[in-house]
Amino acid sequence: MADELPKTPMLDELEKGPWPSFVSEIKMAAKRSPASKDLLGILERSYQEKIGHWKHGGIVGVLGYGGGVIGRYCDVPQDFPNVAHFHTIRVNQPAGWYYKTDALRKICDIWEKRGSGMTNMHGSTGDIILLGTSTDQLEPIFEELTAIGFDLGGSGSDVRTPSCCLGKSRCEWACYDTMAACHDFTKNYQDELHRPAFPYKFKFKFSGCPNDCVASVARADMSIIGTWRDNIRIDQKAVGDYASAGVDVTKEIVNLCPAKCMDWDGKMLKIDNSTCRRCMHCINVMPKALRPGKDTGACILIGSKAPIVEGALLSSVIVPFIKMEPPYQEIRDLVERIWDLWCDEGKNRERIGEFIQRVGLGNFLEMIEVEPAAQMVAHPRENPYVFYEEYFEEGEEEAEN
Amino acid sequence: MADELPKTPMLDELEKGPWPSFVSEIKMAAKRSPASKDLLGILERSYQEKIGHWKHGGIVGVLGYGGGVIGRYCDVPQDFPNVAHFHTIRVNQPAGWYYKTDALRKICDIWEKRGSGMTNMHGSTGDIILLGTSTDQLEPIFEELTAIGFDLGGSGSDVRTPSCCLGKSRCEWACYDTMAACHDFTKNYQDELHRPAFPYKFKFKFSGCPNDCVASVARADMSIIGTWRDNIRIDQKAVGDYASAGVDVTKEIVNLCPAKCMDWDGKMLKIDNSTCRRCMHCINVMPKALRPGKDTGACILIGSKAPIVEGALLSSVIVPFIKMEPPYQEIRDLVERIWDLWCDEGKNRERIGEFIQRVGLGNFLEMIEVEPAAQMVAHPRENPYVFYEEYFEEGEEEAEN
Amino acid sequence: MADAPKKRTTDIGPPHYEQFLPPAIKKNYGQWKYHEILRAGVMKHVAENGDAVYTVRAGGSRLMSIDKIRMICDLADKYADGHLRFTSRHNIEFMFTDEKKIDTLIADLKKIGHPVGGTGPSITSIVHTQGWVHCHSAATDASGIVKSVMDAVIGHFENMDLPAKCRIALACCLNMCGAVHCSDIAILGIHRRPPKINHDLLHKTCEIPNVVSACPTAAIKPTTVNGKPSVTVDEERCMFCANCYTVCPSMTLNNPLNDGVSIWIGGKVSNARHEPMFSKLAIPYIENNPPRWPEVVEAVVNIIDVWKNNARKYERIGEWIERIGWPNFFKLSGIEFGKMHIDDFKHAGLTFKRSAQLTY
Amino acid sequence: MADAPKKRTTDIGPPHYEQFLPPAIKKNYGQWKYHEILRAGVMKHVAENGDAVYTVRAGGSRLMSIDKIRMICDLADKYADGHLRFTSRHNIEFMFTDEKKIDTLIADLKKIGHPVGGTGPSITSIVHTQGWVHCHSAATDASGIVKSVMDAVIGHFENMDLPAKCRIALACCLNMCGAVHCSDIAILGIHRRPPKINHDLLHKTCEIPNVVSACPTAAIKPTTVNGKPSVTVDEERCMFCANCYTVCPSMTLNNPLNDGVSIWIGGKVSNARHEPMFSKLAIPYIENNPPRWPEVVEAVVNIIDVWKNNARKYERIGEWIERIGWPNFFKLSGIEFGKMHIDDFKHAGLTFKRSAQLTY
Ligand code: SRM
Ligand code: SRM
Ligand code: SRM
Ligand code: SRM
Ligand code: SF4
Ligand code: SF4
Ligand code: SF4
Ligand code: SF4
Ligand code: SF4
Ligand code: SF4
Ligand code: SF4
Ligand code: SF4
Repeated sequence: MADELPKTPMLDELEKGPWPSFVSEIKMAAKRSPASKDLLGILERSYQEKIGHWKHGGIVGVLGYGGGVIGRYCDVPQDFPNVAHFHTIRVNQPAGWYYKTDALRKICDIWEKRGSGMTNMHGSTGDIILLGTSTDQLEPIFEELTAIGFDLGGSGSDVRTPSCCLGKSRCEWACYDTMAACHDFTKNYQDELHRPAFPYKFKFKFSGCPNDCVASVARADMSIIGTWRDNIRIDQKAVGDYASAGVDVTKEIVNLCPAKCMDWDGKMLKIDNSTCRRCMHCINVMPKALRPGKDTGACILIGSKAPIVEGALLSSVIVPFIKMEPPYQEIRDLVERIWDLWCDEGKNRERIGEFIQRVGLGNFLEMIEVEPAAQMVAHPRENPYVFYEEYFEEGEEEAEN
Repeated sequence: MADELPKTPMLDELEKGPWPSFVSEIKMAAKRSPASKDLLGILERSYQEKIGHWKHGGIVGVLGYGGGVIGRYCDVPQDFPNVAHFHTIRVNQPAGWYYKTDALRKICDIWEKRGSGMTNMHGSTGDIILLGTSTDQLEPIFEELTAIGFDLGGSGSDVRTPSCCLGKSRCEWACYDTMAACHDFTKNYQDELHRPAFPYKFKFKFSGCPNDCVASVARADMSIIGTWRDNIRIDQKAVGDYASAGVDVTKEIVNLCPAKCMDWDGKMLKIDNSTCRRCMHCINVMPKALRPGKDTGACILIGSKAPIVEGALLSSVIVPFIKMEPPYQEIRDLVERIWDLWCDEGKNRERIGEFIQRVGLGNFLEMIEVEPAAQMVAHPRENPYVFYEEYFEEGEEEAEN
Repeated sequence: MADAPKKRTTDIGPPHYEQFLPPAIKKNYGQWKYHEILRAGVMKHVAENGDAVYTVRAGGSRLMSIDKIRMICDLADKYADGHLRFTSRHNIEFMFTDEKKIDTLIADLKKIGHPVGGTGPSITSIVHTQGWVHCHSAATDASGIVKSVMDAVIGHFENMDLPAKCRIALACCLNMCGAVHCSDIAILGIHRRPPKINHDLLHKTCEIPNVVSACPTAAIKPTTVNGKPSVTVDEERCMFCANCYTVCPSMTLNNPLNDGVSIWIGGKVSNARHEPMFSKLAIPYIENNPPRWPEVVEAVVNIIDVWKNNARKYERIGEWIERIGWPNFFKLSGIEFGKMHIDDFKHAGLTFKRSAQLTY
Repeated sequence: MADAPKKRTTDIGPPHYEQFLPPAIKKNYGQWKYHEILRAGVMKHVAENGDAVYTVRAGGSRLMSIDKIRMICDLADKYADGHLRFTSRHNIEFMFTDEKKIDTLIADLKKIGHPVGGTGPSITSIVHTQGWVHCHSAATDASGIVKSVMDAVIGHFENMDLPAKCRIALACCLNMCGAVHCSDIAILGIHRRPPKINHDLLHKTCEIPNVVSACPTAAIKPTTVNGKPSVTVDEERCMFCANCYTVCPSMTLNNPLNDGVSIWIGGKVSNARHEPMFSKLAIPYIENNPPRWPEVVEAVVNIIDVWKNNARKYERIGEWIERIGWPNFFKLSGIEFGKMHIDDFKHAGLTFKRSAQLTY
């Protein structure tokens, strides 16, 4: 195979220092893979010239699927023929990113044979990313992946691979089973995931509590965040233990509570749960003393995304509270009403968040048959430009629509 | 004169109850004035029919002035001939709304002779409002008003009568002399006040401290609000007196400080003045113990207005701090640069605040030659859509504009 | 306008304020040290040199006859050497140095129907506008509602029994002549039907391009009716702001069957504690019910009661609701939340709840 | 795409997670009671029944060779019965019940170059994107900057010595593949020149209406060049977002002379204390300076130091600056404030300072 590595004086600088070096990784792979060897070379050239050497897109894929492969070609194939093609394969990760080594090793074996040997564990959306192969390898890779129980992820205008925090598997705060839900949704929407038919991409992310350890509020078209409706559980003795151990309950907890709903007199911690915002701070600081309530479930938010085109969005509340029990029928129904509407009325490359910005939240709720709730707004409108839909007709006494 | 008052069964209901009754006021005036008698009648009709009976506008005024009179005609002159004309006259109030009774009585005498005898003390902008007269009375009224030392206010697309809080005349917190500044600006801009030549109205309001007792931040194109740059003056003994007298310094002051910059250990009140926001709260609660600093002046904000057309605006910072000393030359220069720009580039009926929204604050600052300061924004931009104006040209090493 | 004739006096501006200052005010101008509120409507300001000035604040009616002004002048002559002032919220203040005058002045004010109060954590006069008394644009009357509300809440004017100041304002149309958009409680006159267009007159009275550009939602398009240039309004887009009417008399919005008021809450102006805030929609529509608008009065009283009973000291309405959250406000007040509360204008997206910080 | 042949296996989705759970995790699934952080990168989770599981978190390199994955599998086999997981920020976690394995595992990880840390009030791995390694759109490299910054701040990865968590992210262009827009510190690749248009190719490679509508500032207009349909860009309106390039390969933005990075700070995602916030512009432009981008590293280190030295416990960067005010941040950090910091996009007006609450 590739015996001698190219000279990479600039990249070599990035093998120094304590943090794991991606350059060393590519060099390891390059020992075996001509593609990774050329990747080293072309990257060194980018570092010299301060510009990337990858051409724009190109549609490649596996039979019957529309997503899952990102086509990539370099713009200097004469110099780096082994990365003339350098496609990426996205693979659905198991919920929570748990693995047994045998499964991982099987993936490595496929990738040793049919790709560059370079991966991302994982991509930003959450997929296993197999980085760099050529068009002729796609079908064989797909066949071998499915044979070991893995399938492709999304790309293009489809459902993207859902992801979740580790939830109930290891976290005491999980208000619902994020891994179960994530797996269920991923399986249930395989068709929508593999065959792009939407105006644009659609991402689900599942976090077990408002700490939101998968950043769902910032980067999911639907963010499903665990929470509770009843009271925070308090172990007063354990609060006292924290205090004795040096936690300044007033300064570090009471004064930082955004709802200003706590009181600590040195003996008793009181929480006004009617105004508690379920922010998690007090629980985070004293995990042995405080726990979320028992009437748990999730709130659902919709529409976050990166800035392109109309500016970045955070997800906003669409279902203030819902119990999370399989088969999640109520959520599936909601999702399908939303997709139907969006497919009918959404513009090309208009994410659901932008669609709602365009048609208005009030109208959107009407179209998807959801009742408005005060939890859906930070505050009611400030401008007086109200579209009154009810009024009296001459001679009438009752308001009509 | 008008002997018998019209029957006003609905309005009579508004003579009941403890709050001063405007109906009783109109009735008093109606004893002498036919216009006020018809005002009673037409108002009763409005109450019956739930609709006003005034026609839209109509330009009337005094010679050489373009503002100061609001033309008003009723739409049922056949029934109420004495309010066929019912124009309003706006009169510049003295700064701080202080009067001696002889001056007020002289105004009353003019208005007894030449108007309805009804007034607003004062209008929302701050003028003395003389409510209801006919076109032929305008010139005589103007002549008699100027003879006793009063002049008309603004209306239409001009400077409106400036107003101010009572400031140093009675308030210990005034950080500059609001009444002096208000009087100075009113006198200095008489021409702009009386002869509309702007794209739209322009209002000045002067408040002596951040309590903003003339609501300048909400309803002035230029809001001049007193503040200080140095440290809050603390009389520790007086703080202790408040505490002994029952003020819970921690709960009522320290915990409500928006900057979280105070500390009270039961003996000593500490303030981190570098992060204090000069909100006034602590000073408001303990006026004997705390006072604004000594390096006083004002911050200048620009652009507030009511919602029509593009939505309401609050004024925003354009000069973080300035010393307020007559003849306020720096501010005058700034104002004139702003007016020049706005007259050249502003659209019809575009307030200065809307103009800034349209051209962008950064560009506006450039056009009026003011350096950007971090105090002018709540926070830096969140979106990455930056108009980079500097870049390297091929072959260059230095950035150019 | 033609030039003024030479000898007319013009552009003299207002009289200089100094001549109107009470002597003790003039003497201690800029020398004040601190103040105390002795009771509702009565303040004592103390100067560095120890001088004290007492102020008595009486509720103003704003819409005042010259007869009343003269009575007030009589009181000023009797108690304050002929000096008086009006406040930025149209109340009347008398200042003097002799503490003993306070009670008799208050009694004399009562005789002419003017209560004393409005200082500190109380309700002060309602800032308001013209209404059916003078303006063509009014969707409701101003003075009538103000009188009815003040009659109902006068206890909070005469007593400082609230958590904080409560500033009420009324504007009779969306032009909002006043700081209605930044009030603790705002009462706002509203229309609910699109303009009725007088196609025969429009081309004579209005400049069509101005009319078209006046509409915030671009609902107005130029057209020709019966051979005359005019405009059409896309009724689906109209939200009844009446801005077209402001620039064009031939597009009336006033409609006795559908006009009424809306209630907005939680605004403020001062920088104390929380930065200035706009008021937010609480109640989208209440019918005009003259002469005393009982439903409006009841709504305002309810909001004040709920606030008073639940807020902490120094919390203005907007600060209180920001702490407890709007869902709790709607629950506690019994006001129903609906589609109209959800913003749909320019910056609507920023008012959506973009977090999981929720109350139930 | 054509239909898949019948016998191919499709749409099976990912393997079920349950088969991958470590035994102690599976047993106590949903039964966790509390946790403790024993030291940076080492946690103990305790179940209701008293069972304890230890987690060791190693910094991931994300861009990993299969060789490294195999080494890590070896460690998982040795210490954790062949189980491991990756975190939502690409770190690697090993879980087991025997506390004594902790130290040797950490030593073994060090041997293959992976430090342990990233828990609690620390810096954890930088979330990042492809950069020059794989993406056509990149205005900078991703992995090179990330490596250089992590080398400089590794002390804060291996020690929990910060006021709160500090989440750093990097995206190599405005598409922002990651939560860059909500990070404590975001490093963002940017262009500074308008697209270069290949008029010969454009009509073949791009759908002109799509291109026109892709531009956030409406800078693109259809036109004809040399008889071929193409587009023009109004350079005054272009702010270099590259969205046109995303939909049209014939409009390249990449420009070695002018590309570089900007630094954004103060965003967050969790609901703890403060609601989620977007990051805000701190430094508008730093030149690309490979291989180690020293100016970027210095800028990031400076921000962290200033924050560390001035913030209170539990204050993330955005919360700290919100308390002290942005003028103080600029003063303390020595970063210059200028026109580019002032928003001029859709909701710009709401970012102006609309109060007199000021610091100097
Ligand atoms: C591989 C990945 C980055 C990485 O290094 O991890 C990636 C890579 C690309 N993203 Fe992304 N995005 C990736 C996660 C994201 C995320 C994060 C997330 O999903 O949590 C976002 C922000 C959240 C969001 O969806 O808004 C993201 C927002 C974008 C956007 C902007 C979308 C928008 O509506 O604003 C684009 C542009 C587009 O779609 O046209 C984009 C486009 C792209 C393209 C396809 C480039 C393009 O212009 O067509 C990139 C291909 C790079 C390559 O050569 O492989 N990528 N992209 C991530 C997917 C890996 C995975 O499947 O696990
Ligand atoms: C008399 C007064 C109300 C009152 O009862 O006190 C008033 C009355 C009118 N205002 Fe006003 N405005 C009055 C203070 C205000 C204020 C408050 C202020 O100045 O502090 C505002 C809000 C602040 C602002 O300027 O934005 C105000 C915002 C408006 C607007 C909306 C302007 C905007 O840009 O949004 C209009 C509509 C217009 O200008 O076309 C308007 C228009 C009007 C007109 C001229 C009606 C019209 O559509 O042309 C009203 C004449 C009523 C009449 O019959 O006399 N008035 N107007 C106030 C002036 C008295 C005085 O001079 O002291
Ligand atoms: C007389 C007057 C100024 C004038 O030139 O006319 C005035 C006078 C004083 N104000 Fe004011 N304010 C006056 C209108 C205002 C306004 C404007 C308005 O309401 O339209 C505001 C802004 C209101 C808002 O935020 O919406 C205002 C916000 C304040 C505040 C801040 C209160 C807060 O907590 O938000 C203080 C401080 C305090 O009361 O502790 C204050 C304090 C004061 C003090 C104590 C100042 C002093 O040391 O003398 C004066 C007596 C207060 C009192 O009445 O309790 N004044 N004050 C105005 C009386 C109006 C009235 O008749 O009721
Ligand atoms: C393992 C992981 C979830 C996963 O499924 O992979 C995880 C796990 C835990 N998170 Fe997290 N968080 C993880 C990503 C996140 C993210 C997402 C991100 O950074 O992209 C966030 C949102 C960050 C943000 O706000 O920008 C996140 C915000 C939190 C918070 C809130 C912190 C705050 O004060 O804002 C807590 C509470 C705490 O640490 O006190 C928390 C707490 C925890 C706890 C203590 C939960 C528990 O009881 O076990 C876990 C260990 C925390 C630690 O590392 O100190 N986790 N956590 C993720 C580890 C990432 C990593 O490798 O470093
Ligand atoms: S989001 Fe909540 S439940 Fe999920 S891992 Fe983080 S802290 Fe635990
Ligand atoms: S969860 Fe947050 S809002 Fe609720 S009591 Fe705890 S700190 Fe306060
Ligand atoms: S604004 Fe300040 S200085 Fe002016 S009266 Fe009010 S409290 Fe006094
Ligand atoms: S003025 Fe306001 S910000 Fe400053 S110390 Fe007092 S309460 Fe705090
Ligand atoms: S608020 Fe409207 S109706 Fe009332 S006075 Fe002002 S312009 Fe006239
Ligand atoms: S009322 Fe307002 S929204 Fe309706 S047509 Fe007139 S200007 Fe447009
Ligand atoms: S951020 Fe931009 S350059 Fe980087 S991977 Fe995503 S699309 Fe490509
Ligand atoms: S780079 Fe962005 S702003 Fe410039 S032309 Fe392309 S899409 Fe428009």
